[in-house]
Amino acid sequence: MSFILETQDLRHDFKGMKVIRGVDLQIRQGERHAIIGPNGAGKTTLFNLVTGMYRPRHGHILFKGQDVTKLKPYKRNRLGMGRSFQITSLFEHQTVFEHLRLGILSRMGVRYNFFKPMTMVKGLTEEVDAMLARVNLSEYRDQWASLLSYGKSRALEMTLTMATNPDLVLLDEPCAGMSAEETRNAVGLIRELTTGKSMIIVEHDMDVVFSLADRVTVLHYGKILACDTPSEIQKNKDVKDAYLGHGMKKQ
Amino acid sequence: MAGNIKKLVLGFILLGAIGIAPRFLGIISLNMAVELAIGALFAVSLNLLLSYTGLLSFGHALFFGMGAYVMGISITYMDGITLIPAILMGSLAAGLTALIFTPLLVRVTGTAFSMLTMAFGQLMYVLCIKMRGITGGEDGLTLFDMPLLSVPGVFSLDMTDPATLYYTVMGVVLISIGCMWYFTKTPLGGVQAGIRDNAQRVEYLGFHVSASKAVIFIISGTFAGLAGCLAAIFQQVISVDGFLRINVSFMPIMAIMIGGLGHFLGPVIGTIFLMFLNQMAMRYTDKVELVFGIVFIMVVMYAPYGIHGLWVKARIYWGIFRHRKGALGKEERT
Amino acid sequence: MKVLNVKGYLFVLTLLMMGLIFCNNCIAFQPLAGDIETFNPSFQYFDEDADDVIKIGLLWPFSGPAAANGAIYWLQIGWAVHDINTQGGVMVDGKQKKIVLIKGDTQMEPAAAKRAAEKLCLQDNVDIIMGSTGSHIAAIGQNVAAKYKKIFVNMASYSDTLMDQDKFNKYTFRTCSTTSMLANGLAHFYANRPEKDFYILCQDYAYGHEFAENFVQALAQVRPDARIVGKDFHPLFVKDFAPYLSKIQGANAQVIITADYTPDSNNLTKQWDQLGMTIPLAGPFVLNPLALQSIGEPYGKGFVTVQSCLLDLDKPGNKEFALAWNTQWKRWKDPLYSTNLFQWTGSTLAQATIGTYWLMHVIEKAGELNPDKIVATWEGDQTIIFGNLYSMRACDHQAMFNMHVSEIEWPNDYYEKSAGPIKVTAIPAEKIVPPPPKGLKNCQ
Amino acid sequence: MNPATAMYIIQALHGLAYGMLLFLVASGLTLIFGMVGILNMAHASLFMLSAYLCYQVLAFTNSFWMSLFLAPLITACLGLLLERFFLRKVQAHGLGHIAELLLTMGISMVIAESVKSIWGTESLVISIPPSLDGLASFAGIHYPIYRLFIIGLSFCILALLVTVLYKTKLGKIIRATASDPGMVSILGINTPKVFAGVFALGAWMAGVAGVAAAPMLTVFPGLADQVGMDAFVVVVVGGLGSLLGAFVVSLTLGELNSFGVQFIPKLAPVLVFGFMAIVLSLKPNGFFGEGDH
Repeated sequence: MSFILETQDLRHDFKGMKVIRGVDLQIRQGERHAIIGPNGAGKTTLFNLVTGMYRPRHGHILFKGQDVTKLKPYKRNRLGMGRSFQITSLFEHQTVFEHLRLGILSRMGVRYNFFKPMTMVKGLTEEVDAMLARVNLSEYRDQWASLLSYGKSRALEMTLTMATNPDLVLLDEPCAGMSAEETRNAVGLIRELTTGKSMIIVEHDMDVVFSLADRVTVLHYGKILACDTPSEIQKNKDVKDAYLGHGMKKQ
Repeated sequence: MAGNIKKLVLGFILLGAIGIAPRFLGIISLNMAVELAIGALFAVSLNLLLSYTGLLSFGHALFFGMGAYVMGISITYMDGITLIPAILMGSLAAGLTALIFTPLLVRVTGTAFSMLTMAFGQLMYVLCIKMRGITGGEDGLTLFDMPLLSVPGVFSLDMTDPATLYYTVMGVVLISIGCMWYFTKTPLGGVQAGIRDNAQRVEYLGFHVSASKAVIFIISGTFAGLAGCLAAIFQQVISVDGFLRINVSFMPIMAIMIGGLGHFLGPVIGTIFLMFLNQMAMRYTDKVELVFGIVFIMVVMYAPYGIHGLWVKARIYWGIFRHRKGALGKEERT
Repeated sequence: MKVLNVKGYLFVLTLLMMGLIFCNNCIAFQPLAGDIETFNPSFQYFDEDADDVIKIGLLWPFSGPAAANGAIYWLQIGWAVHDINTQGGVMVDGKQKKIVLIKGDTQMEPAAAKRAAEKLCLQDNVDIIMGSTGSHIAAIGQNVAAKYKKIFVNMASYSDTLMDQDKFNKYTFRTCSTTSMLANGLAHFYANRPEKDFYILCQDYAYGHEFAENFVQALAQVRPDARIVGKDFHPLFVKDFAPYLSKIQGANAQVIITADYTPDSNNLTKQWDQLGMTIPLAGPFVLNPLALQSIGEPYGKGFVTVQSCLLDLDKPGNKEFALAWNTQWKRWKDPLYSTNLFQWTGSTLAQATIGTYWLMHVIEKAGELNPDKIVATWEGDQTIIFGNLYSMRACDHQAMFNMHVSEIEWPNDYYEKSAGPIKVTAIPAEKIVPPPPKGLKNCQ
Repeated sequence: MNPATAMYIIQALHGLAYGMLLFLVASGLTLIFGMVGILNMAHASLFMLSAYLCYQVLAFTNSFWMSLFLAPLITACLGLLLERFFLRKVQAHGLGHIAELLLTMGISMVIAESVKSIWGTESLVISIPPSLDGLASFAGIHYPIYRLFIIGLSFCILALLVTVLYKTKLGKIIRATASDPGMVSILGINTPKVFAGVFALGAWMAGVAGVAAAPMLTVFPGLADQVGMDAFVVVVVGGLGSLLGAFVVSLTLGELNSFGVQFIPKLAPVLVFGFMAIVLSLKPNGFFGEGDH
């Protein structure tokens, strides 16, 4: 089986504090993979290492068989890796339409053109509108992103990530802070958008994790504790200890 | 659509006014208009960085001066050169300077960017004084024998004639500002706005932020250089004080702030306001700086988005006022 | 009643006729003959719209960071204008015309300077423009003035290159000295002095370099055995001169030659004193009562100053001027003009006064305000003001006059808390005025 | 003593004296930036104003020590007012440093013009107080007492500052407020008061520097620009908000200045900005800067 993403003995530290202590992660082509773990397990750091925000102190990251350890985020994106952000990361002074337009531009590879106005780039407006319709954001087309409701801005966040049409999507707590209904909608949206793609999701909401994921990796103190199907993970004793025991001891 | 037509008509009226102005204005007003236009071009080029990319440059005079000096030097030391190649050399040199500095500048943002640009600007200022053999030191270069703006056999314009200078400068400035406006509508312009709001996100969308910034920086520098060339043609003396001093960098920032941050034509409004303020202050008092200081304080305190911000606010209040009036009217009727 | 009226009419007419006949001789103004006691630089108002006046535009920084400089020239020129106006004015076109001053504020910025010059020429329609501190500003001023055929009198910019082939035009005159004249004057003074080891400390810009070069050249001619033991050019507006001064102490110099002006000259003097130095300073601006007062006794005794005029207070003419000036400035209350600086009537404070008197003499001689007539009259003109002879070189419009150099002493009769000149050496003009610039048509 | 050694010592002392004076100005600036995030363009104007106040107090009381006490106090009060009635309001606009920059620049213009109207444009006569006048001699080297006094005074203030910031509870509060004002405010500490206090402290230090500089430098309306630019460079190169950075770079700049004059005078004008450009090119946030504000 071919892996779309593979990390080999990944290590990272902040000022000597070891956060990732040798992680070997393997994501299969087309699977939905969840990463869970108690607070401080290093989930977000691992995420940032994979997407290129930090450069790991040690180890390699292979994406589609290519070593991307030293590549900048924009290059990883061009290879087909997209990510969303835990804290909604949008453009304050731009409309919903303009957001997706930027994503589509990137997908089309129109990046440095300053001779042709955007209205004249072939198929651009149509594609954006189609995408808006697909995720039910058409009615907010010309509204500023900063004025959207929380649920809608999260939806825009995810749609924007998908606008560049990545093969592997990394979603960082897409459902954090949502109400039950919003979460249901979000999960639906994720399903809809990631059909046929590989996906890594970091999430605290176990319902989301177990309803979405094909496989689950449990991270604990910067190491992989277990990696298996959701049902196996639920039975795993180490995982229970890590979550509950840890909590018990503290109390 | 109606709004667009309104804007178009307004634009044509403005264009017409600019076209026939020399018939009504004296030389002084004409020259003031020229100075204004140059200042506006310079400020708009900076605004491309400030309002559209979120980069506050304290050293934009570097490019302004670079354009002027390279043009001046080529006229002084190259016999028989006409103005067009000299201007082209000037603006391209400014663009080239931007290109040279970009590897250092694109890495930084915020305060660090401002400081680094200021350092380079000041360094150029002292270097220009030091290289007095070429630049004429503080005395500067004099271009009293201004070559003609000509294409042999096609046309030839005398830049020492106020009306000709006026039309030429207005033409160049309008086209340049038009180019920059057009630029904000292109894909790179879109990327630029994205960088201003959230550079990290743009990077994760697959755009090379540093390279995009570099292109924008070079475009802005080139137009600043062009403004410098025009200013040199207008003043006929290129001196470090007039082109490279830190005040030269500050003036367009003031213009942008007063005109309205975030608006494309804010700097134009700001430049007009500053010029007007300077004239008024000079007429009534010797304490011009005091007036400027108080105005700056007032603007920041009470109109943080400048004149454009005030205008928007006024329109909102006007809307509320009309709405209330309308509501009242309805109430009375019922 | 009727008879009386006719008689009275005749009487008045006769008086008027007599007046007209005498006018040609008696109305010509004399320096210091006017009502100078009523002069106060802070309260000078002119009716810019009046008819039959001579309008003079002043191109100086009247606002902005260099406003102090404009204020000093406003005072100097105002003095001469007040003096002349209270005598009735200048005889032009058969009428006595008063002088009106109009400010053209350069703000020490080239763009503003050009705007101001154009406003003076076109809107205020002045007859003459005077200016201008800063050689780049003066260059703009003289260019604009020539374009509109106005006389431009340079009273403040020393740069030698201002009148060279590129920048010279026939409507521009310079009544102040050039940098080279100051430098040559100082060098000639040291021809017969015991000191022979010199250290040069000048500002690192055109004026400082020009001064240093000319001094070295002239010194080599008049004093072949002199040595330049060191040369430093410091940036404008140095905060701390101590490193320079300690370096000079180590170089065994006997004199420090400096062309610095304020604030650099003040800082230099103060820090010279703080380091307990004994090597005297020499230069055009070292005699500054404010700086010398702040260093305490003996208030800069032994410094050497070079100035174009007005140093020699025993000279007839000069003495009266100094006396009038010194009684007058103490009456001014405006903080701009009430400091001790103004007891210094040296050339820096009065060269524009002299220039103004001279220009008005020339206008009277020309009898009209036609610029070409004024140019023709001024070229080669000679006049004596306050006991000194001034002549205008015809070919490049540079004023020629003697330079005065003096070692300053304390105590002296003139300054209370500052050393002042007692024995003054006059260096004749022919020794110090540089040859006319090459390439000027008229000069060949 | 060997003249060469004496030269090295004297130039080093010159560098130290000017560097420490610079540090007095720059430390206030960097302290304010570190705390409130404001790049105060009017800081140097406060410095200049204090020098003028020193002249005025001298004229009334004829005592240098009195002016060393009073002038910085007045400056600090002024700083307090500026923070309370101007900067705090502008910070609420959320326009970032460009608005504060424009505001403080406006304030500096107003101060400069007021100074001109009150005291005129010529330089003021301020002599070194008799008790500190003259030269001190040791091992064949003569050095002005006043400059030694400046060095001593600056070290005293540095020691005071370090003690307050790192040894007292107040210092702990100040440092905590600088790093996380929201958290500290939840803990029941009046953060605006802390901000205002730090601003006043910075202004007070500018005031002390102004009085110390008045007899040594020339007091005229351009003094603010003259020293302000250097202080600015120090703060930027040292790392905005870093007291250690300001200290190290002030001394470096002072020594660079004096030994630059001694050995490479031709490059003296380029040195400061060249130094700044090189450092910032290599370390955009300055020597001791931490990230971006």
